[in-house]
Amino acid sequence: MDALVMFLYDIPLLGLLFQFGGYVISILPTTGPIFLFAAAPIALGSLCGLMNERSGIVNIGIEGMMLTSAFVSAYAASLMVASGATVGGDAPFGASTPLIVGVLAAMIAGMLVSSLHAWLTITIRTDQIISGTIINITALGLTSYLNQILSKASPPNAGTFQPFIVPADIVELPVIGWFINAILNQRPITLSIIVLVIAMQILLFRSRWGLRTRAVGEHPKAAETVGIDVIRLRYRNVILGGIFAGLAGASLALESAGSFQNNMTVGRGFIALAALIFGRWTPLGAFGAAILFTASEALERSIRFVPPPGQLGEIMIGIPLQVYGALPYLITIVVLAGFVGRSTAPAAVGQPYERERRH
Amino acid sequence: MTGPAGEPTNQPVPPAEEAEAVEAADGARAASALRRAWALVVVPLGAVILAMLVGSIVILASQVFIGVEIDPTLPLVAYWAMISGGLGSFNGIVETMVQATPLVLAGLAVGVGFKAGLFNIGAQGQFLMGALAAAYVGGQLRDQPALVAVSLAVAAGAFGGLVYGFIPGALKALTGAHEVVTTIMLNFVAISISSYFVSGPLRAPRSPFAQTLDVGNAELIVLFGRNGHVGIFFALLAVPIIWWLLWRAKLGFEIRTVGANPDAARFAGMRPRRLIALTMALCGMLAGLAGSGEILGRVGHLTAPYATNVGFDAITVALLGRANPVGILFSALLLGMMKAGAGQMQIQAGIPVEIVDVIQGLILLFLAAEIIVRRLFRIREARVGLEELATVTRSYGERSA
Amino acid sequence: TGGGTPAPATPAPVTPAPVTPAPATPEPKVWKIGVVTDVGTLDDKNFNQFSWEGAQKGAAAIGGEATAIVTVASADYDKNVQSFVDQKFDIIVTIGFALADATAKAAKLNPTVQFIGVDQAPCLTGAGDPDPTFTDCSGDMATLLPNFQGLVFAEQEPGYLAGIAAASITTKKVIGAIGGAAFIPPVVRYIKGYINGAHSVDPTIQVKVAYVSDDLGKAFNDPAGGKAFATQFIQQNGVDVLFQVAGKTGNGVLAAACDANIYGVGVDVDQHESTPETAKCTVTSAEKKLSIAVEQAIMRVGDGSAKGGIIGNDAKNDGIGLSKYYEFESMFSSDAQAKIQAAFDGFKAGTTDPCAPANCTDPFE
Amino acid sequence: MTGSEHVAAPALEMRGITKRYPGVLANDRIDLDVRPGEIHGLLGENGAGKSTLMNILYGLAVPDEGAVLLDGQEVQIDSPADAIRRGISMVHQHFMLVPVLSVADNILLGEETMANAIFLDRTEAHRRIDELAQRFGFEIDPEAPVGSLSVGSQQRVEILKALYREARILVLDEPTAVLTPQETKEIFAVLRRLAQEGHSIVFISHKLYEVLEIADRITVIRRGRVVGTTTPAETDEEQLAEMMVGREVQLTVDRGESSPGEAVLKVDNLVVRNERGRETVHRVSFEVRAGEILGVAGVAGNGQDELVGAITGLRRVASGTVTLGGSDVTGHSPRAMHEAGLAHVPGDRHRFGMVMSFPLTDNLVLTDYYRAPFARGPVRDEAAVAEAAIGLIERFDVRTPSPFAAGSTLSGGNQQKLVVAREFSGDVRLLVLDQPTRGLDVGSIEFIHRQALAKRDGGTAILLVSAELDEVLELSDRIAVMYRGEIVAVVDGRTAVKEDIGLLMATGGRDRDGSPATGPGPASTTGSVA
Ligand SMILES: Nc1ncnc2c1ncn2[C@@H]1O[C@H](COP(=O)(O)OP(=O)(O)OP(=O)(O)O)[C@@H](O)[C@H]1O
Ligand SMILES: Nc1ncnc2c1ncn2[C@@H]1O[C@H](COP(=O)(O)OP(=O)(O)OP(=O)(O)O)[C@@H](O)[C@H]1O
Ligand SMILES: [Mg+2]
Ligand SMILES: [Mg+2]
Repeated sequence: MDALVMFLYDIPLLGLLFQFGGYVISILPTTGPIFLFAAAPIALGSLCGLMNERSGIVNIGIEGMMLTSAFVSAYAASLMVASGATVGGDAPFGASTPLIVGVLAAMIAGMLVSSLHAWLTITIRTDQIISGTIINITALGLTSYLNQILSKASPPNAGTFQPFIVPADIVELPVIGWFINAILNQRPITLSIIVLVIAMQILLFRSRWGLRTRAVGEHPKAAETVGIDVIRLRYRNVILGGIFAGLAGASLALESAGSFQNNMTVGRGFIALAALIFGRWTPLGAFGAAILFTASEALERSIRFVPPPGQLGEIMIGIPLQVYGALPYLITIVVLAGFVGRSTAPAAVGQPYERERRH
Repeated sequence: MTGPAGEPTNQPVPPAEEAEAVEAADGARAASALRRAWALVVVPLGAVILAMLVGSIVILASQVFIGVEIDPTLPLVAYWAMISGGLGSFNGIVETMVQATPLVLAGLAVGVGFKAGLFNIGAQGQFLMGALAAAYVGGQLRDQPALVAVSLAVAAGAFGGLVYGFIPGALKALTGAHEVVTTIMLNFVAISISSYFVSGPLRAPRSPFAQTLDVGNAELIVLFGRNGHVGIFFALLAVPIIWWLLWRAKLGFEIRTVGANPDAARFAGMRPRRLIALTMALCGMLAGLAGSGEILGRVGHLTAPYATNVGFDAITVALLGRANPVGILFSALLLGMMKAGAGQMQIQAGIPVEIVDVIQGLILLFLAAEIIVRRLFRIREARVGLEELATVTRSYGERSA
Repeated sequence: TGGGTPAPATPAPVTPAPVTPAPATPEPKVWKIGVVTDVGTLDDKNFNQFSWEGAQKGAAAIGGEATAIVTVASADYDKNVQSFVDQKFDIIVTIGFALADATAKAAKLNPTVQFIGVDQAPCLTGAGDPDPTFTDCSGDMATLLPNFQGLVFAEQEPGYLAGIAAASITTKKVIGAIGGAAFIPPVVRYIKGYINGAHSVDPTIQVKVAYVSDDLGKAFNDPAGGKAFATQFIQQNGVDVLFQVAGKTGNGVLAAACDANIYGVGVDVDQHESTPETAKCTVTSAEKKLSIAVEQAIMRVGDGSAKGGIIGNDAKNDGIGLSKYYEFESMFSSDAQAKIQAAFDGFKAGTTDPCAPANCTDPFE
Repeated sequence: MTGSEHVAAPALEMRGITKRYPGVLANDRIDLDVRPGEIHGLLGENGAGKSTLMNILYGLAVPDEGAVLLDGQEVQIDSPADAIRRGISMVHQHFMLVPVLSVADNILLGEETMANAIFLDRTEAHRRIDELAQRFGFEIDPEAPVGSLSVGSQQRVEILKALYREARILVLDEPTAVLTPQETKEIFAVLRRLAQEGHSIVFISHKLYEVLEIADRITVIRRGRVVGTTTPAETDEEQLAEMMVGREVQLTVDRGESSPGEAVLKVDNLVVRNERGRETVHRVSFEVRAGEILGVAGVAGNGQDELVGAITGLRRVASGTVTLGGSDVTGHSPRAMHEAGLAHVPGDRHRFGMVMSFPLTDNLVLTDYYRAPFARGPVRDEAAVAEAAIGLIERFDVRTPSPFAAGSTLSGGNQQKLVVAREFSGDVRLLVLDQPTRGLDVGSIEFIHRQALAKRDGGTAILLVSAELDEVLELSDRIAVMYRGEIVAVVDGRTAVKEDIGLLMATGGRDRDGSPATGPGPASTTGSVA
């Protein structure tokens, strides 16, 4: 066995690939659990983008939506604590009242910001990219502004959700134990992403809502002529999409720190957009892309923490760390450019839909 | 030869303008130019006013949040401090111009893109690459004669931006990859690139922190006031040059045609793909110039985390200026004033500096929802927006170019 | 320049600088104190915040008001300092090494204004100008810029103490430290001191070190990212004590430590108190008393005793220290506690060098 | 024909419908009634207002005045959903299909078969579609993505979509425009059967003979007004044409004698592919001589667009050669073609012909902006542009308040005149006219036709591509018939018989079992005038 491995590793060039494969497998158990945690806000952001773009609305404002939700969730939770609600407790996931209120508030905030996007793009028919830009700029400014003002009063911290603890005998299972642990040893919003992605995938391709949404995103006029209310469907999808952005924000604020920091999304909303494109506008694809992006980050760290041995190690350490940091963005460009399979947006994305209405 | 003169079709309802139709061509041209200019200015102006109003509501409301007693004059104090900080003294005015300089150039980088039907969200990255190239060349030539050092460093900055703008342009031209997404991604990549070079190969020897070598003689000389560096004139010059390019030069005609109707451009024998790549390169060059101006005129070196928001402010500037070079100049001055006065505002009113971003976002919001502005100010002027934006978004969902 | 042990206090400045008004003024003077932050926010649980708190306390102590300008762009340092000068402020506090040159320039141009630079030890030429090439650092700040107090901190000292603490409670003999970004000198000093401290207890202890990112947002402002980073760090390196030097990203690091049931060591302030959500695994914190240092510098201006030059904050003036252990007290054996005390006393006496064997300044060697 | 002549309350009645668009009165107090079981033909020129009227019925447009009555009851139809609920279905003039969705999904969209409240029942959907297709004798794969189907099959999907909804009132807006005669026959059979089952059908077409064949009654609209309603028994093509156009139709125009010179354009074995990579022009060869008009007749979608694109440089040539004035210009850019003496009036003037937001001046130099006198070096000469533009506007009688007005302010006819003015001016060796009079009124058509003939007489070679057979017959010296990407015949324009050409267009000169038809002229690919 070892001889075989050695043989494979020594093949010129191809051997490097085997070494790389071996390295990846060797680090999986230790890096696996963070994939999902780090990917969840991104994948949730992608689902928000999906709800928009599948129904024909460009959304580059995911970042701003997430940021607003993160702020609102932290602030709402903090208000609850200040008004005397109990923190901690024995509820599953440590879900105290403030935390639950925080999540709900984040979802509402996400929907509110999305409503603005919907109104601007659907009713006002303003340029959809500009609408997203407005949301990003205003969200960053407003949350930072308010955070600055509110932090003067040192608002109390609501704490964070707690992870689900996988029973030790399951974690100890050979081969799959780590995998089960990687998936299940998570906080509630992170855990929910698995359910949400699968549900969205099925709904998009198997349900009436999904069929209609796809039709509206590809050819709204055709949808209108078979009696589908394009405007209403777009409104509904864009606003509901805000829920996902809200969850993403809540995950950032209430699953890691329990508080808000200015610009705490640090570009995750854009990575979410990238994942959506990379995943070809499907929930599973976007989720996979989010995992891939976080995996590439994890790989970068891994190379620093436990460099691979031998020739591969020399090469990988030789590569500037910044290359790994830039990888998700580069991959997205490559995919979008069609160098490795093309990814095209729903046909009607970006075009405002106009219909005559009785006044 | 019988024309269709006597053949009314579909009994056209005579439009009101038809009555005053036949005027001398020149007169009509002048009048319509004036009307167009007014139509161009009135909505942005209204949007700025509304944004300031809503901004003051935000300031007032935030007092409620923290439970201090409400001071209704606070917004006035804040705005007054901001305006007097930016315009109230000679030094303030110079600072406004210094702040406006990169905004003009980067605003043009976004605005020229709009004219070609391209949404250049990548001015930020192009700015950084320009800054990096200028810092590198400036640092290398720090002991050369000033003229040589400055011109080469500026050229390097322009070139750095140009290359970085060309990449998404060429990608769009060759593969149809939409520039909105690629430039967003490239902005992040630019952070990695500059951080790699500044903390690695280009790090100044003996420097305790990650920064490049000081640019020495490549520094832009200060012509007036405390810091009125010569870069201000680059920006001021760029405005008429770009205006001339867009409205008087063949290339500008081609750029505008591609922006307004890429198919017609192809029909007319232009080469849309080449023009797209070229325009993005030009945009990148302008943003790169902005970056070199900041490094050579203000900072003297590039630091590893280089905090700036120029690329995103540029979007506001370009939209507020309606992609018109003159409009961009004035929008940049407005934003420059807000930035120059922001310090004063923080000192005198204690308002967090982020209110500037809030106002910026609100300006864009009211520009986008101009219907609100029209209703409130009772403006009836026809929509004079950025038609080319239609090309931008249309292409988002289109199969490749 | 940027670090090491501070220069010993030099004698009184020669330059006659009628800096502070005569104490005989009948009306109590209301001091105007301006604070220019580094890029970031006022509540960054880091430099900006603690310096700002110190400025406020100092203002209260000498009868004045403190006002802050938050810097948003790297090109704006000069402008923001100048804003306070223009507004005729008496004392201007600038925060962060990146503002050193801007502050030095302003101090030279405005000899009647008092400047306090946090974490600043500018490289001055003989003429008193900052040398951007770091070649001629011959200028003596104390004489050239008597109105400029450069506050520097011996982060390596609390780092060293934290290292001893960590080494005393590790069972695996593998401990870790996570810094925000490798190019921020104070961060590096903390960590180098930590390594040296740990090795002073047991040279065989492995100290794993990693820096989060080159992107400042991710390095110091991203708790979720910090948590992911630290989780993996803990998993792959098998550390059982983890020292965070990464601002708010570091709060995520502590959260990861708590989740992984290992011990965390806080930074800058007593994090057991300041971030209660991770108190349950924060055994102690490496403190540098930024707030007090700034407050004292302002008070020196207030009572007219301020002298220019670099003012070190270290064990000698109790400018650094290790926080209380709270419920973890029992984990630290009396032997361990004695070692920590001995190191502290060694710093005071100049017999213990926190910068040996690992050099404190450059993370890139 | 089949109509049932019993007198019943009209299934559909539209009363005094008026609809204004900016500058156009699209419908002017239109009355229309359709009886149960009736096929009602709706005739009118382009832009007469037929689609507008039907869009109002279907809830896609809102009338300014007037009422819609179903079975004598006044109803308000606000949206297509309303219309569908009331039993109205419509096959639109332009495909309303989602290309990436399957046939089944397209047909069921809006009326989905559900397994439960949320999920679709695909098996049931297939069953129903198969059943429906069988009932009407259509062959269709429910799983195929619609985008991969031929135009004819797509039209069948459209019709199935309408049939699936079991509407009482079925509107078909030019359903036959893209169909072959065989396909048309199939659909006519379906329509007759539906009528017999009691459905009311509104059938829109430009093609007089089709309407005469299928309709029970015929209503003619002209410029937004009803000219009259008649029955096939009472009328004939001539009379209908006169009603449509508003004056006696001149079937022959004095086109004068042509004196063809040497060949200017030679196309040899040209192969072109469409956007999806399908070969839509197969080894086509022909030539156009100086001073002659070669008309290309054919049902839309038989490769004409690709042919024109390849000749004008807008499309890539897969193989074969294009020779202009003796030199090989295969694959040359539009600019190179233009410089070699080609002018082109494009079929889609909004897409290619002009830039709507630009002033007329710029639009008038769109293809010549780059050279003297409109530019010197890299600089444009605005004065020269304005001067030339003002001259052209006058010469071609483009109606505009100012030469600096935006192109979008012109009416359709004037927009086309602007394009014509630009392309007809200057020294043109080869003029490609693609649907030059689509959507224009009679006056404009006449003007453009005269200009084209004048150009021909000046020695220009003209390639005329038009879906209007009458136009081709009226102008061409020779007529090439295009069918499924091939030129199946070239005949003399003066002696050509309309019916024969129509048959060639429909069948390619082969009858159904593929044997050569006894059409006029040999089906050679390099024909010359007999
Ligand atoms: N949405 C619209 N906005 C403005 N004008 C319109 C609109 N729709 C139609 N028109 C105008 O109304 C008139 C009638 O158009 P309509 O489409 O009803 O004609 P049609 O008889 O169906 O012609 P065709 O045979 O070409 O289909 C035309 O002048 C057209 O330009
Ligand atoms: N689909 C449309 N959308 C918007 N405006 C339209 C549309 N169709 C026509 N118009 C406008 O309506 C006006 C009249 O158009 P139309 O083409 O019906 O003119 P017309 O009187 O028929 O002239 P012509 O004989 O030259 O075609 C023009 O100003 C035109 O811009
Ligand atoms: Mg029609
Ligand atoms: Mg017309």
